[in-house]
Amino acid sequence: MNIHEYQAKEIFTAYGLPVPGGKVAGAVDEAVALAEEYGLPVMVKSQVLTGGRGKAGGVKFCESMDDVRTAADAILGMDIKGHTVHKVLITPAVDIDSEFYIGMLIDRNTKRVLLMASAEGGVEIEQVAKDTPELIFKHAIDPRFGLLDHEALGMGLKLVPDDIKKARQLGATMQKLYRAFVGADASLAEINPFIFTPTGEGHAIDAKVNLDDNALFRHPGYEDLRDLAAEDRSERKARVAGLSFVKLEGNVGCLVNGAGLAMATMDLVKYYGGQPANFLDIGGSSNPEKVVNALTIILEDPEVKAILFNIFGGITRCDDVAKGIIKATESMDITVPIVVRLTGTNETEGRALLAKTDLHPAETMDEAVQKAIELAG
Amino acid sequence: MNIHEYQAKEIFTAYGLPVPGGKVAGAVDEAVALAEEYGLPVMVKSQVLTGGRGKAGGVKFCESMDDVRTAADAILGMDIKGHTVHKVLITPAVDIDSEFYIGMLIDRNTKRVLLMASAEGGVEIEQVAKDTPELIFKHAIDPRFGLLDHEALGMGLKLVPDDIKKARQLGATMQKLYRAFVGADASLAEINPFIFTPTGEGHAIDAKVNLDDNALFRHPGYEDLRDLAAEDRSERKARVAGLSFVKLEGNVGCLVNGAGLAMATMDLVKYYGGQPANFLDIGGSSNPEKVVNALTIILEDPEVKAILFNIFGGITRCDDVAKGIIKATESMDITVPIVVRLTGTNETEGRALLAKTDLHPAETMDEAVQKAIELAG
Amino acid sequence: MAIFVDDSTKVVVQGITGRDGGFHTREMIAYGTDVVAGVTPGRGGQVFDDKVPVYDSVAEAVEKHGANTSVIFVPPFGAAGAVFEAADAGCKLVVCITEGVPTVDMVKVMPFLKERGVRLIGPNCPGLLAPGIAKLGILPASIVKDGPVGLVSRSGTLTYEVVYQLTAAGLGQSTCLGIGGDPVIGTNFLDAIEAFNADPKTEAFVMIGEIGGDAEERAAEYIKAHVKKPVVAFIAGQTAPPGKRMGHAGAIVSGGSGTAAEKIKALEAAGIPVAERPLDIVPKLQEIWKR
Amino acid sequence: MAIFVDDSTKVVVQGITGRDGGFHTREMIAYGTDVVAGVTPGRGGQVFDDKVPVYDSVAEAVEKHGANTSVIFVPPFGAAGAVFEAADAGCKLVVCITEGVPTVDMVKVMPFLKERGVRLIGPNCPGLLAPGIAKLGILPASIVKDGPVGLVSRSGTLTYEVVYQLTAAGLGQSTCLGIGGDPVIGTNFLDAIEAFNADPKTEAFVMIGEIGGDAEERAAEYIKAHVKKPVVAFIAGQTAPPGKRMGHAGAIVSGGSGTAAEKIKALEAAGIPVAERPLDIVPKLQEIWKR
Repeated sequence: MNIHEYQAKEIFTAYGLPVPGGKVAGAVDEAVALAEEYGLPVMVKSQVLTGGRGKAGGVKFCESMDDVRTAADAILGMDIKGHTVHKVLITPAVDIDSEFYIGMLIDRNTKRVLLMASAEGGVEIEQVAKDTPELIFKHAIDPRFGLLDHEALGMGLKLVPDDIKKARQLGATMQKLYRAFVGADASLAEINPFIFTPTGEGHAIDAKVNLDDNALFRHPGYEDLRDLAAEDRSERKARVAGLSFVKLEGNVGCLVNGAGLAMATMDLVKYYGGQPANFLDIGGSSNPEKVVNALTIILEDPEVKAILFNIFGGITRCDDVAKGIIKATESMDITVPIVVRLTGTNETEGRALLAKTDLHPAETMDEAVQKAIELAG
Repeated sequence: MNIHEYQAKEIFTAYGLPVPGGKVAGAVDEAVALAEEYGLPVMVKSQVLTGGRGKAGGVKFCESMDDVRTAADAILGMDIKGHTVHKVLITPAVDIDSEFYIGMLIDRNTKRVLLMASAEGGVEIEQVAKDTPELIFKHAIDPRFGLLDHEALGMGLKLVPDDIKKARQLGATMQKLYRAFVGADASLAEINPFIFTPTGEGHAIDAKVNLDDNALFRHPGYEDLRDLAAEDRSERKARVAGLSFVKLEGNVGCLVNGAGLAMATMDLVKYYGGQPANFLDIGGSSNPEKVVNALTIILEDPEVKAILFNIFGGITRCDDVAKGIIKATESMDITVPIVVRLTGTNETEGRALLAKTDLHPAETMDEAVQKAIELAG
Repeated sequence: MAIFVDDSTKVVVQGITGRDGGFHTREMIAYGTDVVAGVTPGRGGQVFDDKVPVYDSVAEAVEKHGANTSVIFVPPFGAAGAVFEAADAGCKLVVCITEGVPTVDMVKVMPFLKERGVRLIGPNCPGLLAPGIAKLGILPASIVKDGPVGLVSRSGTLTYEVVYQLTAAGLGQSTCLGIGGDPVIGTNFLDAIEAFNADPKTEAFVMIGEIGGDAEERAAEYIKAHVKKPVVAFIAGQTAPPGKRMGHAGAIVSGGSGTAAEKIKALEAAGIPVAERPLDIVPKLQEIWKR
Repeated sequence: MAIFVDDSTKVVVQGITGRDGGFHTREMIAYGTDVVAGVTPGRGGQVFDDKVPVYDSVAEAVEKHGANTSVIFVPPFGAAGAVFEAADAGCKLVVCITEGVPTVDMVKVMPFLKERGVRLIGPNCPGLLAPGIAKLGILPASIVKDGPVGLVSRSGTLTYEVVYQLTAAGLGQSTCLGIGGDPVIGTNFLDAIEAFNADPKTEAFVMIGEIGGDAEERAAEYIKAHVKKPVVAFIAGQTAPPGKRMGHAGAIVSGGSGTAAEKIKALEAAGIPVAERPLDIVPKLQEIWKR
């Protein structure tokens, strides 16, 4: 789950990271009131779940209340890479002497949290990684001991070799960020930039946190952080129903059990010249209700002209899937053709159940995909 | 540092341990008001830094407000093993179905935090340890991984083999207690008893926590937990001055550098028929001010008839010690005789400085001790 | 022969009394897997299906029945704890089927396993099926056939699809292994490929990757340097949009890396044929194998 | 020969630019100890006393000068971190002089040391002095003399007292070791006694214990079972009241255990003479040694 900058900063604050004050506003007057509360100058920052806000004009430095009003008015409602800005963060502007990048993510290879830090702060770190990878320092944190003092300080000294005070501040920030990462079950946490003012104060100016969806169950409060307005309506419905769903642009609705098979099915639709309307994994469980929910969500898309079930039964049993499909089709008024391919555990029982219906059966994946594309027209 | 039950419970509450409500009262009316707040029945519990409160009549179960008044009146001001009761804890009484002991301490041999648990709760655990050690289960916690779920649950199942729900509650309590232990830098943390009500609710009914003095620097708030009224006046002065000091009953005041040598000096005073007035380690530093403070504290005791310096210089240099002694004796009106024995780093310089004064020099520890006893009379 | 299991494999099932745990325990036993015990805390003393004794802890199952392998079907919040328990009790192979385990939990468990020399498969995986030896997990037994082809995959059902086609083509399997779709998993492509390369029964193998991470690229390098046996690969997710998690927690193109195109390029650069469709895997393998 | 050190010992001093660190570094060098570098973060590039290069990290000292031993003089809040750093950099012997280190910090550091095969002495200890070889810590060099007697002690200055008397009696020392007065320490009596027992130079040894814990009792058992060399013990704190911390964090009689009386009883039961006064140690040793 991606969260907004201001939400990430709330988490950072709870873990003692030095975040300048700030509050969000949904309207221009609110923004001005906040600016008056903090005193000028302030930053007006769009809160959208995408990068590149600055380039898009979504971040403004304001020296007067008129500036704030103009900026808030311009930014609220702005579209940034398909995301509409509903909120702006008003935060006191600070003088910047130097900028750093501090980030952490889950590293698949070391199987640890990887700390990355660079004195090239305030710019796109992906670009730094491509152009000058030697300017990014990395350290995989041993979960048994955490980020040790000498490791953190050593990293700080790589960023500011001649300033022990700043190196200590940077190191302490990394240690707090690690505690925040683990404590919040993040999958990514970035401060970009971490800055020093001319008087040597450190501030986390920008914050980015992605939360591990698998760990949300132990952070019940985080559910409130989800920006429902930024989420696709059908994706939200699928999530609530416990389905893995991604909306695409095609006309062949896909219901597949298993993420890998679902991706392969999409790829195959494309291979045969069709366009998949979605990714949908009905998961390892075989609850017929899930199938009903899945069908409902897919059929809400008026572009969908045919539906393709591709089920290979392992933990999901084909008879349960068949029951779900039958229950769904009986209870719904479905006008698009449905192609069903069932193989695996209890496939005989499953096919026997389907035989009595007017669904289009298919033996293989390729046959099913071709038939669905054909029926979608 | 030892803290009171109600303070230990505040720490426990912060770590999510199930502690029944409760507040302390310093006067009878306050106690009654609290009992009215909680509703009857309540427990009235003396808050003193010693064990055996129950046996001494310092813990009362009260079913009426008259009971509360009588109990608070009797307990406030009571002397329990030399400790005067200044406060009582008023806490709702709960029905007890079963009692358990859960405790943790630093184990010197495994160099880990040792979890100890027993179904023999509510009694003195030292007695259980002596009589039926097989009824205490132990587990040394690996600091790298903490108290793992299966370890905690396994311990819970040893206490209640046939009740998985209670075993889970006990296990979760142990995990929280471990987090509290490490988080608060405890040297001992006990819940005795942890009880279940007839309806299966678990409560930490009594709490004992000793804090690691060495770690107080990182818990500035804990300094407020210190019960100054329960501390000996001169011991408090010594602590504030950064000296390790323990008041004893004799007449030979001892100033020694190093805890082992200080103990050996006390033992030697006793060996030669004298009585040491105190244990005092002036520590590894050689700040002359410390010597002044040490002398001031010792001379406040009217029993002290002679003073014995026993200094073997390693990290503490004898010349610094000599300067401190001279500075102290010059600035103070000292009427008791002072025996000084200096050996070790810079001993020549130290002795040279002392030679010009009217202090009683001694070459060896035994000579110094015998001379001090003789001068004390 | 097979990888990771042999005739001495004795299984304890953690979560045996749950719906999925029970169902698949029956399937494992039906296949001939030596399931010696089950574990569900609080159910110790029961007997599953009048056959398998249930205990409160893995330690008891190890002590009383010599279990050396655990298959885990417990809910996500308890899954990492179950892995810790199995490893602590002395199991040397742990297969965690559970989907939805918090990643930080797996990060914590990894050094514990390493210290004890324990191999973990998964989590969020279908497990392993070694035809004629053992079935550890949920791979459907009906589709496998004993033979010389190894198969390793990040997917579940896509694995079955490929096994099905191998079997249909008369190509039996030495071991079918699903390593799981999460970012942090116990056994990865490299481990599996090393094992297949060393396994005398395995004459050729198939690797099924997907978007996210660079495990396929690393495997490609290893294969180029060390493997002489024929290998065919398939990568799922060519049409996946960037930044979206495609079901599996690990299947995501982030910051422009982990795309199917990159992986296919790396595999082909290492001389490994990459099938365009699942259907092409078997013919490609037959083509380069030329046996 | 000596225990724990030899001619290859190359020392880095952590906290070399502090008051105590600087003072004792000079003393160590004056004794002939091979101090190759110092560490104070932020002071990298300086040269201590125009002799010893100072670095920001132990890793640099190890890399550039082959330091294999660290002596730590940093304040309590940084002491455990300094031990982690020294061990991580590859030092195999770490002597932590610092007093007042939080116990939980030492609990955390212990497995890190064990994994890396690092010996820690201390914290809260005077360190080690091996006459003619090296001085690691704050034991005053003026009082030692090369010879055959080993000495191990939980105390600081009480150790000097005994060394002083040994030297005065003409009994030189193989190694004088202060293991420290904290509850959790790296090297304990057992480790030291095992080493003295194995050290060919050490012909007899002295053990100086104090109240708190049961390390002396455990040592007594070990000596009874394994040690043929003459041993004399002394226990400080016979007059210490229960429940009071006597300076050292570990010197406390708690719950009625850890008393001097118990320790003396256990030592005597193991056949080890216990001196009544520090003054009696040397005569007792001479008596049983009968050389």
